[in-house]
Amino acid sequence: MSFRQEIRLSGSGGQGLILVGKVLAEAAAIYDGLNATQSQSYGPEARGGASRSEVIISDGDIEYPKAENLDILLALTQEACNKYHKDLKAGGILIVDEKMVKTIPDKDYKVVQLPIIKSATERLGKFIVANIVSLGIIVKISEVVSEESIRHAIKARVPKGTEELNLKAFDEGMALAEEWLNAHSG
Amino acid sequence: MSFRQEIRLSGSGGQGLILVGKVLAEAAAIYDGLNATQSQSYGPEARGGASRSEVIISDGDIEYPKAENLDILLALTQEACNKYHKDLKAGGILIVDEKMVKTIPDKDYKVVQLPIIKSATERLGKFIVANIVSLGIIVKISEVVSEESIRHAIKARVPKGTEELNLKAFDEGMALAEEWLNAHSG
Amino acid sequence: MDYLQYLRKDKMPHIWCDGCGNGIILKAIIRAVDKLGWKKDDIALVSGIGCSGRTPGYVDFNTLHTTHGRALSFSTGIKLAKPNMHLIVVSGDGDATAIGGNHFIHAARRNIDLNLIVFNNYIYGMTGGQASPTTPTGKFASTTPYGNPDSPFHISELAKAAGASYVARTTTYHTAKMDRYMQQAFQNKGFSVVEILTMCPTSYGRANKETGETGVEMLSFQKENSISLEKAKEMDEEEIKGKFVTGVYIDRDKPSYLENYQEIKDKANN
Amino acid sequence: MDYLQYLRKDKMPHIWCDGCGNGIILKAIIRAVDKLGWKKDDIALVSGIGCSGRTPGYVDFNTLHTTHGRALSFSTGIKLAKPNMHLIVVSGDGDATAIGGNHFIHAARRNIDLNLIVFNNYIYGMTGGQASPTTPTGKFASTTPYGNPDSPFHISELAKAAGASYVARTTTYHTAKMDRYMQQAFQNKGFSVVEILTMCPTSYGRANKETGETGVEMLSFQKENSISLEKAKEMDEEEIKGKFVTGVYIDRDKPSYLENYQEIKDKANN
Amino acid sequence: MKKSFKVTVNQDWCKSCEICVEFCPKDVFEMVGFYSQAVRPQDCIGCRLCEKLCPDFAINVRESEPEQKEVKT
Amino acid sequence: MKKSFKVTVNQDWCKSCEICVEFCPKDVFEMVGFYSQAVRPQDCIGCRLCEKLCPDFAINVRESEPEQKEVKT
Amino acid sequence: MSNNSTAKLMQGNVAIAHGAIAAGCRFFAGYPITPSSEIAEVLSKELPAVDGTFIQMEDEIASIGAVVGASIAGAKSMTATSGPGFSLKQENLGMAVMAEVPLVVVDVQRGGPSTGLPTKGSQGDVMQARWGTHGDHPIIAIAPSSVEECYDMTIRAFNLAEQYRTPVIILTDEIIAHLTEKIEIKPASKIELYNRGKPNVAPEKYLPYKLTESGIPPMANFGEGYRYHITGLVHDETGFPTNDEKEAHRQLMRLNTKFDQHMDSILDYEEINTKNMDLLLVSYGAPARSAKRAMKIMQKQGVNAGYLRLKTIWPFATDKIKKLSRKVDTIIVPEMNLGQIAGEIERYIPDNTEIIRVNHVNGEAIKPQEIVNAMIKKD
Amino acid sequence: MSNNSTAKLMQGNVAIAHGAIAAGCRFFAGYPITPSSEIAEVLSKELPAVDGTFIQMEDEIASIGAVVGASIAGAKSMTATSGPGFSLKQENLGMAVMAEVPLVVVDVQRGGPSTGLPTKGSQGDVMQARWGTHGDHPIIAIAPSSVEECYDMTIRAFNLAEQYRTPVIILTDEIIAHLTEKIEIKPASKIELYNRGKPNVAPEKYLPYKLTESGIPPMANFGEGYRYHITGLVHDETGFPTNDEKEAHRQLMRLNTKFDQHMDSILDYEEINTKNMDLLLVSYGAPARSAKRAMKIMQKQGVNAGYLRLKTIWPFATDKIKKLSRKVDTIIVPEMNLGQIAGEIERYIPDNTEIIRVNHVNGEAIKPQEIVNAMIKKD
Ligand SMILES: Cc1ncc(C[n+]2csc(CCOP(=O)(O)OP(=O)(O)O)c2C)c(N)n1
Ligand SMILES: Cc1ncc(C[n+]2csc(CCOP(=O)(O)OP(=O)(O)O)c2C)c(N)n1
Ligand code: SF4
Ligand code: SF4
Ligand code: SF4
Ligand code: SF4
Ligand code: SF4
Ligand code: SF4
Ligand SMILES: [Mg+2]
Ligand SMILES: [Mg+2]
Repeated sequence: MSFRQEIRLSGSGGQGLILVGKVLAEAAAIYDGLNATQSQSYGPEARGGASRSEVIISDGDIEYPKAENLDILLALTQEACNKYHKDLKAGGILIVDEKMVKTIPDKDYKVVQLPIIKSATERLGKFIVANIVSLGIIVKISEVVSEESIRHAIKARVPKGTEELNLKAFDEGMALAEEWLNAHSG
Repeated sequence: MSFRQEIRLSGSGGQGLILVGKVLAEAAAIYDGLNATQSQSYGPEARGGASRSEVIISDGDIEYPKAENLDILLALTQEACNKYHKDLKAGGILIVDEKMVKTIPDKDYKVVQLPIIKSATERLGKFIVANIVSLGIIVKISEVVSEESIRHAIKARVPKGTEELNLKAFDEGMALAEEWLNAHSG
Repeated sequence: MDYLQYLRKDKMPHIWCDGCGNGIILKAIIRAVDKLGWKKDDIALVSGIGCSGRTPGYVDFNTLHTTHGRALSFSTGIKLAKPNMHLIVVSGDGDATAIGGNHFIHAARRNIDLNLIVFNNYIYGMTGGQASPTTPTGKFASTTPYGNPDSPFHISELAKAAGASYVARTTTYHTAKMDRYMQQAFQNKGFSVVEILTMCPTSYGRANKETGETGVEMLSFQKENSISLEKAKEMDEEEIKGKFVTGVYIDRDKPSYLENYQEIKDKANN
Repeated sequence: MDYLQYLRKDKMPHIWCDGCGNGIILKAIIRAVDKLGWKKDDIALVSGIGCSGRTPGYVDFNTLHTTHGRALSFSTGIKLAKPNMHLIVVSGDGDATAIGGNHFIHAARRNIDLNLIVFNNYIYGMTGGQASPTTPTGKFASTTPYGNPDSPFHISELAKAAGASYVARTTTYHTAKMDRYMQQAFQNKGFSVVEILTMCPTSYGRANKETGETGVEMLSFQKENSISLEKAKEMDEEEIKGKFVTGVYIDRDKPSYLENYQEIKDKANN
Repeated sequence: MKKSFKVTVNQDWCKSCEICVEFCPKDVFEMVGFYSQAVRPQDCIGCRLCEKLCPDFAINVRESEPEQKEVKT
Repeated sequence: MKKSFKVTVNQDWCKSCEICVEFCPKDVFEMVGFYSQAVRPQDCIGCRLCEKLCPDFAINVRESEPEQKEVKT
Repeated sequence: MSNNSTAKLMQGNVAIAHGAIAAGCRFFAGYPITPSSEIAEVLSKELPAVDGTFIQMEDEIASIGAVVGASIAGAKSMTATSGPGFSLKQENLGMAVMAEVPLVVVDVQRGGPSTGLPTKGSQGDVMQARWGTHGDHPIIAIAPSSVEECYDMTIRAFNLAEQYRTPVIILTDEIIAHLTEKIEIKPASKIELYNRGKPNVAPEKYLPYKLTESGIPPMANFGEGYRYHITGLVHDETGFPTNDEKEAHRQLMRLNTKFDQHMDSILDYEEINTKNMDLLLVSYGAPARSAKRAMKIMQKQGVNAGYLRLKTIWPFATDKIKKLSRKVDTIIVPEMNLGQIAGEIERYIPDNTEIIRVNHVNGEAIKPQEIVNAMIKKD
Repeated sequence: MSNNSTAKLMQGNVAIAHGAIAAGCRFFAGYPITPSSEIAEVLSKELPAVDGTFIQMEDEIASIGAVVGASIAGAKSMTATSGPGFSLKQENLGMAVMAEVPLVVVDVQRGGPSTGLPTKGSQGDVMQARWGTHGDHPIIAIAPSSVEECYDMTIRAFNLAEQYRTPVIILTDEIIAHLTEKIEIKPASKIELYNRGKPNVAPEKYLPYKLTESGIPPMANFGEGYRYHITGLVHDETGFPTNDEKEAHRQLMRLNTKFDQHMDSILDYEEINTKNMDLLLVSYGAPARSAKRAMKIMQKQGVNAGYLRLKTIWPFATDKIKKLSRKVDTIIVPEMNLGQIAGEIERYIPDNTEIIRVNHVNGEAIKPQEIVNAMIKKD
């Protein structure tokens, strides 16, 4: 069987996670020549409550487009983390915001705790780019898509005029992840 | 097989033939203890065009409630006569208004031509009672229901206040038929 | 005036009852079309279901007999797909304001370029005389055996409040006014309504003899019980009661839906 | 004022967005109920579908969330079957006047004893911000990317023309008026409409920033751009443009449907 | 010069509603048998009310050639 | 005798819309962290605008026991 | 001449109206449409006389809406219509199914599709009655074949609606609706009436959609002390919407299977000579009368024909069909449609049993002889 | 990194909107409803740019009414909705069927019945698409399983509508509608478009409902010189209503059988490994993706599974099912409903072929493993 990566981006409505999913999928499918699907779950509670966006990336056909066994879970709220961590496979990567997610499930995951929202608000001055910061982290840590592709995809998908800010946010995420990798390597 | 009489009352809308059908059915079913059904065909053209009301009378169950093979056909217009006479069985009775129906199909029917409308308008002063005049004729000639029953049914079914007029019309029909029978007997 | 050139002669005589007012309205429609010189190929005459809905069958235009109450919806599609066609929509009081009430107020709101002629006979003629939203309170119908407990719509006021740019009201008796209003309506850009009080002797007349039983009586009643808007303004409510107030309820300049949508197209192409 | 006794506390906090005006209206409803001393068991609160349609879920009455646009129909049945119940119907601008427009005008025509509160936010909030029949011309919505080509309804004028006996209009900012109108509406026999301009920052505000983007801004805009009917009478059309005219549009004595139908029952029993 | 008119009733289409009989200002029509007939066409003033009011497209009013009368001077 | 009021904000229900902050005539509220708080309750005049305008049922205004002041004669 | 005082001559539609009154119907909301209008007309007269309410609504959607509302408020309620109106009622019919509100909808079938043949008989809405609204759902539909059954089955329809908290459809047709024949009106004392099961717990304990053993939760009426929430959204036992997949599954499965354990009392049919037959006639509504006649003709001709008349159309008499179809190699199904019930039968019969369809869609009644001929042709 | 320029990442609903434009759709009337609204939103932007018209109507009934009208006037037209709106459209959908007006209706299925689960996927309207309107009638319904198919099948839907003078339903579901994936947009030159057959006789000779050999009469557009009459009443060849039983029969039978001789070009399916299989998977729409995965898993496990994906749902692929079902003793049918297509399959398969249903109605997608498990459980 060909390779299949399942990524879930979770948090609360309004955090722009659907966009991140689409950017990831676009990078993989359009620029990296892989296959990718992105889907999300809406709910009557979507406006306030938990929100989730899923990306499947594969070099083969993606028949079932929903995640069954996550390789990567991004959780930007504690609620999301609690709700979804059990879908993460053993050895999977759990990426959380270190402020928002305080209780980390005690399982066989690679846990990446980083100041995502803080970086976005303090270093970049915009809460809303936390999503793209997260994207930088995911890409750096998982290498599911190439850096070049993801930059193309960001430029193609973010609102006109915000490209630079978002690329900066992406770099910020990459840098955070790099630090983390350095600290956890060897 | 038990006895089954099929009677079709035809003419144009507004001649009150549905009422006649119901009176006949009521006489048979309620007062004579037989079974009877009455049905009619409506059409978008009903208001102006041909109208038809059917009565089936039987001493057994009436499964199929539409006429297949008429025993009696009343036709108050030429159009109705042309359209329906072919449903009359060989030897059946065709009752027509002598003014309205000039062309009589040349088949093996017992044809009863009588001045129905003329009697109603001239002798009784009301065009609308031509229907009950016809009823008198049908009852006298066919004897499908008893005279007593039909009088009960008329009283029960015609609009309040018109009972007398209608009973008179019925008598008028009986009388016309009697004459005809006398003329055609022996 | 040669009506026949506009009729499908093989479908005549029509099957409306004797004394029914619908034929009088149809004639007025034909006169207006003739007067304005519209080409038959360019006209779509659309109806819902009801006795009024027999109209399209008799005229030699592009004709469409839709579902009950929906004539304005179908017509909206035709007009938007072929803006150069003239749309005449005929509708009964039930068709236009009972089941079709929503399309009626929305066509008015949009001020879409359709011409609606309402055949208001106060009753559901076709289905055998049930009450309609215009049956006056207390009147009899087959579903109001004790007299109608309901209050009627004032169709023209409703059209005006909903946003129509041209609304006029008259009766089958007032043929000259019918001619004038019909022509004004047809020439108006936007949504035009001509509400016409018509006679249904078969269902309404028979059940409510006091306002006329036959076509003749009902026409006479229209003649005697109509007053103009101008006159009505000088009368108090009590005096107006039971009168049918005729006239032009509104005639205003207002961009039509087609004009507005053209702007959208222009924007989309920049 | 203890709102909590009327709420289903386990359903709170509600999930309307921050800055959404719906909660302000719900509070006013509760105050009116409390003021009039209605018993919770005797109240049915009925909605269609939409953000306004979340209201029934939060209040401890007999509550019914019907299909989109049909709240008035269901309520008509409840009221006729149990005339002693108090019927409060909540409906969005789309629910009440788009898909539900027909029931709206007919409830008004009948003058049936229901109290309709229209949550008018100029948009389809729940489905993500499509235009509604009250979206002003030129404004943006997810289905009017070039600005709305359509003309809006004036809900209160429409209710009046259709026959409602009590119609008033205000905004979420004007809480005192809301209280007064709501109480008058609830006490009126017949069909009562209170149209309230409310804020949908999420869908309408975000797309039309010039009239306020957040709840706060939209409330301020309401405050600054509302004028009373009395004042409006002294102004010309140009001046009124863009203003929201509040006040009691009609308050008339008119037999209600229930009263009329009681007469029918009396006749039927004679 | 008095205009004169030809008033015809198409009896195949006439439904005998009697509207023409009732509303013609010059009393031109009468019911003859079941159908209306223009029995006094010479009285017609060409107002066309009958034509407009006949619901059945059964009446036709046409201007005839004007009568040629000698003008007396 | 000045009336005094107890103004409370239920932070579990507050959605931070800032309506109270903006519209209280006496400027009683301020955003503290994510939520509104009645920071100057002593200024409250009991107009209840905040209570009526808070869309989230998060504000409660109650009259406190009136302050007992000695009347100087 | 004997005048049996309990016998009356009555039209099918009139019998439905009177049957409704006898069943305790006290609310009717409708919109006129041929060939159903007589039902409304009679009830506009009769209901106010029994302190009930008749209201003519603005359309069919509003009519069924009002009926759902009235039933929620405790009144036994009904509406009547024909094809075009039945199509319009589908959305709110689904709402009643989902909210489990008892009510009766009469569909007097006329020729379709669309405006079709408004004054002629048909059975074209049989599958629509089952599948007309969106989403999976159960439904009860019954079909009278005589005027007497119009009366009796209307009473039964109300009983079924109340017993099983469900809309019940009376699928009649123009032929039966406009047929006038003799009917014996049972005295009230002989009519068994059912009323919805009311909660017997304290209001705060009441679960309007409880997963009860019977599958049918008790139903409180509005205004009687049980304040609860009703919605067309998928809801949990409390009636409030849920998005929880397990809860949604539980409730939707209860809803969809709630008739299963009650099949014996819901299903109703007339069976003649099905013990040892060579051929089976299956029919319902007006054509069933012709089928019965055809059976007699066939028997006279030496064909040992059996007869099954479906009085309950939905839920479908699956087991009965399975059993009977194994006895014969031919089933004749006369219907005034293009074989809607024949298609359903097809699902359950063995490969070697053949179905002969006798179908009309042009408004003409099916004659007994046509059915007989269909058999002969096959031979 | 390679950027294939014709590949795009697109959401299913967006693909339907763009597919419509590519198909020549120039009129859309709709009413918003989750999960279909994106289709309207995209078209409100795109249509005026190609001189087309988007209009948001007051409700779903008016929307399909306008679409029928626009098509009659010559514009390729579409509307989109979900369950509740689809129920409301049924009456006018029947009118379009009867009047034989080409148009496309998208039903993005969500959980039902009633308001149901508005944001979750479902296939609960499959039988409704077939039987939702009153009266016997034929219909075409197709179901995409990928975003690319959303695009391609929308083009196909318009083509089928125009070729066969009929409404065509795109039965998609929330899962596919809101799925974003790669799609190859064919260049316009590679897209085959069909337009309705226009009359080639003089206007006075034109018979809009002619009993042609193909079963499909040519259709004149309004305003183009052919003045004719359109009605939802049963009509004769001229389009005018008729009550004549023979004429009515002829026209209704033509209508109901008009697809029969064109089945080969209407039916479309994807078949894998159905030559010599031990077990057959039949599916459509979103679950078909899981079924394909399940097939692969089964094959790995040594089960020789075949796969049939219905791209055309209606008319039903009767012959194909008959043929394939004779090769296997088990058919597994995963559907996001309670077995609507399984019920249809049941009609055509031999007694000894068993159907295993894998059903969800709670909005949850069907997982490939569930399908595999269903097989295992059976064993
Ligand atoms: C959906 C639907 N509901 C009901 C009907 C039955 N119906 C046909 S016409 C009509 C009313 C006719 O009244 P109106 O519109 O006033 O027209 P009139 O016959 O009086 O001219 C009704 C209720 C129908 N054809 N379709
Ligand atoms: C028959 C039907 N059509 C469409 C919808 C989708 N829908 C739900 S709410 C809504 C409109 C909401 O707008 P509005 O009534 O103004 O309420 P708001 O959300 O703004 O309070 C629509 C179109 C539906 N649920 N049912
Ligand atoms: S029933 Fe009434 S409206 Fe219909 S044709 Fe007869 S008179 Fe005219
Ligand atoms: S979308 Fe708009 S109307 Fe709906 S809850 Fe949010 S703010 Fe309120
Ligand atoms: S035109 Fe005038 S005067 Fe002449 S016949 Fe007609 S109504 Fe009478
Ligand atoms: S008005 Fe016309 S239909 Fe009536 S009587 Fe005169 S000619 Fe005949
Ligand atoms: S009651 Fe009035 S003064 Fe007091 S806090 Fe509220 S708004 Fe401010
Ligand atoms: S108004 Fe209410 S919800 Fe808004 S900030 Fe103040 S307390 Fe919070
Ligand atoms: Mg009418
Ligand atoms: Mg709104």
